Amino acid sequence: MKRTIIIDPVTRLEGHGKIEIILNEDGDVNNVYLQIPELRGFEKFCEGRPVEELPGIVTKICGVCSGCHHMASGKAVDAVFGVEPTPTAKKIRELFHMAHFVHSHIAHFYALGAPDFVVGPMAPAGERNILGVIKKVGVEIGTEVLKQRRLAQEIQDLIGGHQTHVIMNIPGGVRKGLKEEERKDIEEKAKGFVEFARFTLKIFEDVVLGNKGYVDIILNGPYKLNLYSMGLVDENNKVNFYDGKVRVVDQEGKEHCKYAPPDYLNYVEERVEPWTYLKFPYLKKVGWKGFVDGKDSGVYHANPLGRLNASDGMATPLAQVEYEKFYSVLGGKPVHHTLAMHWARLVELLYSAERCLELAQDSDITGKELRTKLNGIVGEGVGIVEAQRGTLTHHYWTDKKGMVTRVNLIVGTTNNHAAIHMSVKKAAQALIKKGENASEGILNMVEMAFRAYDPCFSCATHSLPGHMPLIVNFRDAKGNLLRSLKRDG
Amino acid sequence: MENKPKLKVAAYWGAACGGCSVSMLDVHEKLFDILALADFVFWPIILDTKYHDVEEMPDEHIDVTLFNGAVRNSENEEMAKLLRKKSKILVAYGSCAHMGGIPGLANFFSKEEIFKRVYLENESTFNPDGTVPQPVCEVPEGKLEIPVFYNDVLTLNQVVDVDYYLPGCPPQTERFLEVFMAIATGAELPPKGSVVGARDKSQCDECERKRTDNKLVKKFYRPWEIYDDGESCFLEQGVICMGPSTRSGCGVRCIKGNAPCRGCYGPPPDVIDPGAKMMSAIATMIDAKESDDIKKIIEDIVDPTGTFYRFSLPAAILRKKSIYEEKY
Amino acid sequence: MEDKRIGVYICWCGTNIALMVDVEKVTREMAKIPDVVISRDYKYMCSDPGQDLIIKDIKENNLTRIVVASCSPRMHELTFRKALKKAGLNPYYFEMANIREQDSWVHTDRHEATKKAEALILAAINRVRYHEALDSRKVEIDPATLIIGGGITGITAALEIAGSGEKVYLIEQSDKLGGLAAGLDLTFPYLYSAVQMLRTLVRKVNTDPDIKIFLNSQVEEIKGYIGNFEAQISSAEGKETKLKFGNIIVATGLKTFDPSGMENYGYGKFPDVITSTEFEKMLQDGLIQKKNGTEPENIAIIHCVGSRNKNYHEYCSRICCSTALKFANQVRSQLPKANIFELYADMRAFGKGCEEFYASTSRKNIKFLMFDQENELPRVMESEKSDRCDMLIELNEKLSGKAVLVPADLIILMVGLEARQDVKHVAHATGLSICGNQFYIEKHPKLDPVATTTYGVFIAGACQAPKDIPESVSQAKAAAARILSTIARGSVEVEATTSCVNEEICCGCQTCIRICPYSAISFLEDKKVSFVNEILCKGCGTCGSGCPTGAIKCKHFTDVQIFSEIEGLLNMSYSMEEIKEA
Amino acid sequence: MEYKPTILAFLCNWCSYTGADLAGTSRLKYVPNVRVIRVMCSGRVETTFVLKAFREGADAVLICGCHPGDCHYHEGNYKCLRRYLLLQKYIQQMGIHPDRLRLEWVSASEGNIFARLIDEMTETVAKLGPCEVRKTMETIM
Repeated sequence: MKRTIIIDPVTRLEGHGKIEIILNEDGDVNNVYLQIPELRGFEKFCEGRPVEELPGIVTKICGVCSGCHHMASGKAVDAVFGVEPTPTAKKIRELFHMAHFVHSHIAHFYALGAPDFVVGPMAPAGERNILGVIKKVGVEIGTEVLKQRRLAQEIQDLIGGHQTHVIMNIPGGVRKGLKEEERKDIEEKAKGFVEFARFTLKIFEDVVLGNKGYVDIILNGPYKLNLYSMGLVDENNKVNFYDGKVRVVDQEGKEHCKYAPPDYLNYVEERVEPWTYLKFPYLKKVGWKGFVDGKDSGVYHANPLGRLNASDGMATPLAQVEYEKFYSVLGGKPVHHTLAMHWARLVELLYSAERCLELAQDSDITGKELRTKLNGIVGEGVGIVEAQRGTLTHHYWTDKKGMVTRVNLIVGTTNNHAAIHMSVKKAAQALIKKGENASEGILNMVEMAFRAYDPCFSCATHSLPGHMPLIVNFRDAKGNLLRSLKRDG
Repeated sequence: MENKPKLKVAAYWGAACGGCSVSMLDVHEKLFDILALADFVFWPIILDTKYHDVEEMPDEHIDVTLFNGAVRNSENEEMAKLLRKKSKILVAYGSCAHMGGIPGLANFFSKEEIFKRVYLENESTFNPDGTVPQPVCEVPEGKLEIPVFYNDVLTLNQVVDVDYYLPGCPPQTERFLEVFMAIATGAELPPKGSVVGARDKSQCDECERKRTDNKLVKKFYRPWEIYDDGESCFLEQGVICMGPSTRSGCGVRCIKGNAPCRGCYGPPPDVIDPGAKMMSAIATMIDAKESDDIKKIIEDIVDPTGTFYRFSLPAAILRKKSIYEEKY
Repeated sequence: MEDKRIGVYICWCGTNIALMVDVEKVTREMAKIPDVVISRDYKYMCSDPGQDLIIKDIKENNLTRIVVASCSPRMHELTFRKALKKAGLNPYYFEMANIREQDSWVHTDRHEATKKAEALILAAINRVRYHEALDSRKVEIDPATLIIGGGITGITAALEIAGSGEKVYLIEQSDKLGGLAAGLDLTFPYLYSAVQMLRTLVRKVNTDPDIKIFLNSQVEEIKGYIGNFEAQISSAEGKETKLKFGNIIVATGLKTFDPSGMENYGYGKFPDVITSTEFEKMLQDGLIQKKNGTEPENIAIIHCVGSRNKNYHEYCSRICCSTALKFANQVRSQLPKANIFELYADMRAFGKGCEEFYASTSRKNIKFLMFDQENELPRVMESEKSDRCDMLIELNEKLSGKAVLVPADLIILMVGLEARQDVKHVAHATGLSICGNQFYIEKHPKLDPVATTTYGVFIAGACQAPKDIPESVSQAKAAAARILSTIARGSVEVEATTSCVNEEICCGCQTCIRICPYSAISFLEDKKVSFVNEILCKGCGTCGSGCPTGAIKCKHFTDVQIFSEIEGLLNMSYSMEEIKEA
Repeated sequence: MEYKPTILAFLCNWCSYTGADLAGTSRLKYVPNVRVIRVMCSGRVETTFVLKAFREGADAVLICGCHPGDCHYHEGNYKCLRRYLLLQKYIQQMGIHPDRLRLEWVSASEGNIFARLIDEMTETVAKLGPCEVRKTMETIM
């Protein structure tokens, strides 16, 4: 007698989606579909708007990383006007961006990632959440987590004018400067971040690296994909979140390409599947070979792990140390273990904190030159920044009055759509055997493959976050649905 | 209050960005106070509760559901209806649920136009067979389904009965806390259909910029066309600001950031269509008498709908562009 | 909301409405509308029995709202409001549907007209549901009166008011009183001496202690409202006086038309072509003669100069024909042998005694020649020696159809009347409106000719349209009477349909303040809200449309009232059924 | 049944409404397609009213006020003109044909002009066919 398993919703995802795992008659995984059931159509309805309004509109693509969209948009708009922001404006923007990373990475690790490790993948569902983590690590730490996240947001609020949907960017610069006392305040907070980032890495080492079982899962679990890695780098090929060129390295870590934002169309292409609203980007020069990894498949990933792989190191001292440790422990560059993402994210957390401090101590930051004078409208512009969940590309076209005629967006999680799809399939194939053992813990381990990406489908689908039914359907060879199984049923 | 049973709260999202959920999480340490008063019985972003658990709940089992996001597809609508059934109080949380919000700007275009742009005529998309997503799709392993994408964006109260509206994009966390505490501590609630977590008076009442009665405008400027002096009323500088027809409660956050208000907090009581009200007001400010001079000034209002209905198009009297558009 | 019990009354207006609108059917249909308790039709709703019908129903069926479908509200809205008041119902619980002027009289398809009537009445029913009780307000009256214009009209009004012991300020722009009449010799049709008439009047005015006269003076801005006006008077010597008063009579009169622009009459070119004004002067001096001091043998009087002609003024100047006849009489008595020609377009000798005057004049050997005023004006030209006259007038005589040449030694142009240059200034100062001919507009051309739409401001005499002396005088006395009655009452009621600000909503954006044409809106610094002075407010509603917060309410024209009206009008164009669901 | 457009007209009390009354007292004839709302001044005509009219199914909206300079309230008609011009831009952006919204000056003495205006506008709108706004707003998906 065959059974049907239904698991819903896959929670603790800042995104909206649905994964169908289809088993064959024997109950082994036949295929997996990651379906994104949402679309809002920003690419269309931004048309006809004055381009300077876009930074205020596209933040609404995603309330989780709206700051990144604001930055990418701000840069694209600058390009449309053919200007660079003033040095002060540029630094203020990056400072905001760093605070944004600090808050988001803290949130992901403790609220979304850590539960799997700190509480444990096999722990009862009711405890596998931030509250469970707090119970485990102690309320004072839990309070500290929330506090640090708050401080990071206060900085965003202070600079961005909003803690969520920022309004700071104006063509050629920013609307508001920083006062000395504000700078001091940020500096103090940034010092705290550095300490907290190191403390968090310590927890990771103790709880995760200190636990053979977990390390084994990371290294030998079914969480390995041989993909191209993408990330934004500075002139020294060091990781940079705000500015630089996009670099892609292959499975061996050799540079596949390195391009300036305006050239992205020569390197990235997207595929449409009829069963999901979200597109699948891939490397144009390699081409789409389906949902497979390896050198011949254009599938790449752009995320903390991808960024570390794509770079030659971190631009700040403490983070550089962690960067080196990361690769030595995980057996050299590049790393293809999906779950290593959590560690990579913490390395980035430390970098963001350090960079935040650097900028807060930069004398330019309180400068008075906030806006570059505009002269004329170029009519097209591309802006690229790193979002927490991947490389973020905004491309605008306007008429000569600066009214938007076309918009193209390739956002963080979209880059990883195919990769997530494959990771989940791989995990499912390895973990679900004969369908009989589809226990809650096992299925949570399937989700872990997914969760590692911190996928934000509100971005990816330019749509809402939402519940994520993970359906495990038993079908016969002809594909007729036999039965499904509820994880918690 | 100890002996009083804890409040059963649910939070859900329609077509939204997640910012509303973030605004709820932004209570930071106060999260503990909230959890002392309420059990979250459904909150996908945070908790491992299951969708079908909600279906199994008795009707009105949930005390309060905070629904954010607009209604963009069949799934949003179904969830809205389910949660309405299961909840005593349904709150439209945030601009999208309240007025359609930014996603509502899609009401300028038909489903076809949107698909065409995203999947068919897109610079980075290679789609020789013209594939577009299908609600039901045959794959070798069987049928796959995704929700039906509606032709227009709807507000929450256009699909279900709504008890309260908590405006903002996203709502200011303090306002959420105030409202939440009021409900949790059993305070007297305003009449059904009220806007909560916002004041009746408009932005200007809280705005610290210098204001006079000289609202005569000879030219409207786009924000980048002038250097905002940071001190005087945007309108008096000729920069369009939705402040006068937008409720206060956000702490004039955009204006404090030197950006004009775009109206996410929605209209004051009794104003049916904030965009129209503001257009009416803005037009009277135009300082010209001859048609041609007036037209010239109006030229600088480059995107009336996108400006005056930035957050409220689906709730407007003309809630979408005429699909039977007339050629002229 | 309190329960609405609506009474609907549909008027036949004899056959005026009933012929084109199926009144009975409409009455039946309206009875089906929710909240309509009574739906009746009646021959003449505005008649006393008609009004009594409403009053009776209100009392017996305690109706709370009334709709009357009949003529234009501009005709009878007040009549019916009064009826409601009589019945103890607030007069503003009333709405009128105009199914005569804007329906039965203008349409030819009975079915369509009936459908339209249904729509209009349904809109009125929808609207009246949302009507609110309004109280008309009382305003104290300052007994002093300002009269602008020291012509015969102004003087008469001044004497009338001062006669009952009330203060009058009489403002005259020129250096003497009397206006146009001062330039007249005799008056038609009885040939009294204008000069003597005026002399007596002026003496009275000058000696009346209650009349203060300002010569060579002008009114600058007038502030305030009925009962409480305040003005700045500035004299030619630059002397400034502040005055307070409760009412205003505008009696600025008209000026005569300047024919210099009309080359066909050769005014200014031929020394002996003169205007009627100049001729009056000549008569006053007692000697009819040419510039060269000799006696004219041929005298031509040309009518309608500057009047009744598209290129100048389309209107009739009203007094010229009779004046021309008066001239003929005076010339005949001074120069028995002279040839007198009256060149006219139409003879408009109307008014008491004037037609008889025309008849008697025509028996005095005066030649009447008719010309075509629209297409072919007479033309004055040089004469030849052989003609034995100084000038010739060429014209096509309309009655005989012959082209004739009229000999003339003296030509009198009967110049028409037209507005004075400062008409706009005065209009602005007093808040009056001006019609296309630049005459001041009265409140109602038939029912309220001396009042204006600005409370406390009256118009009298020629400034409203050309008038002869008796008409001007009677208007002067009418205006005076109106003012005396308000003074006697000590206070007046003013319209209640003003704007007001909801201080709970007003955010103090101050958009409204400059919108108001009457500076009725001010900003209360302490409360940080706008405030409408409802006495200054004239209820135009522009501030309501300009208010971005909805804080300003235009009483009796609120958003919801207009919305309900729109719904009523448009849903009708679907079907009665639809509405009943709605 | 052939299509009969409905025009909703806002007339100011002092000039245009009086003008329309004059058309009646002069027994001039015009088509029965207009539905009149009286306001004291064209300055009271708010954008919301016009949009509401379209929303409720008007095929066209006509606003009439006093000629420039003749406004009984000095300048109400200028304010109306400004709103009208902005509205025109807005309704066109929303896909409504510009000929469906008109502003005309009609004085108290221009009954004939009012009558002609209604005939002529009805004809124009009839050519455009029914206004689909109401239908659009009522259809979902």
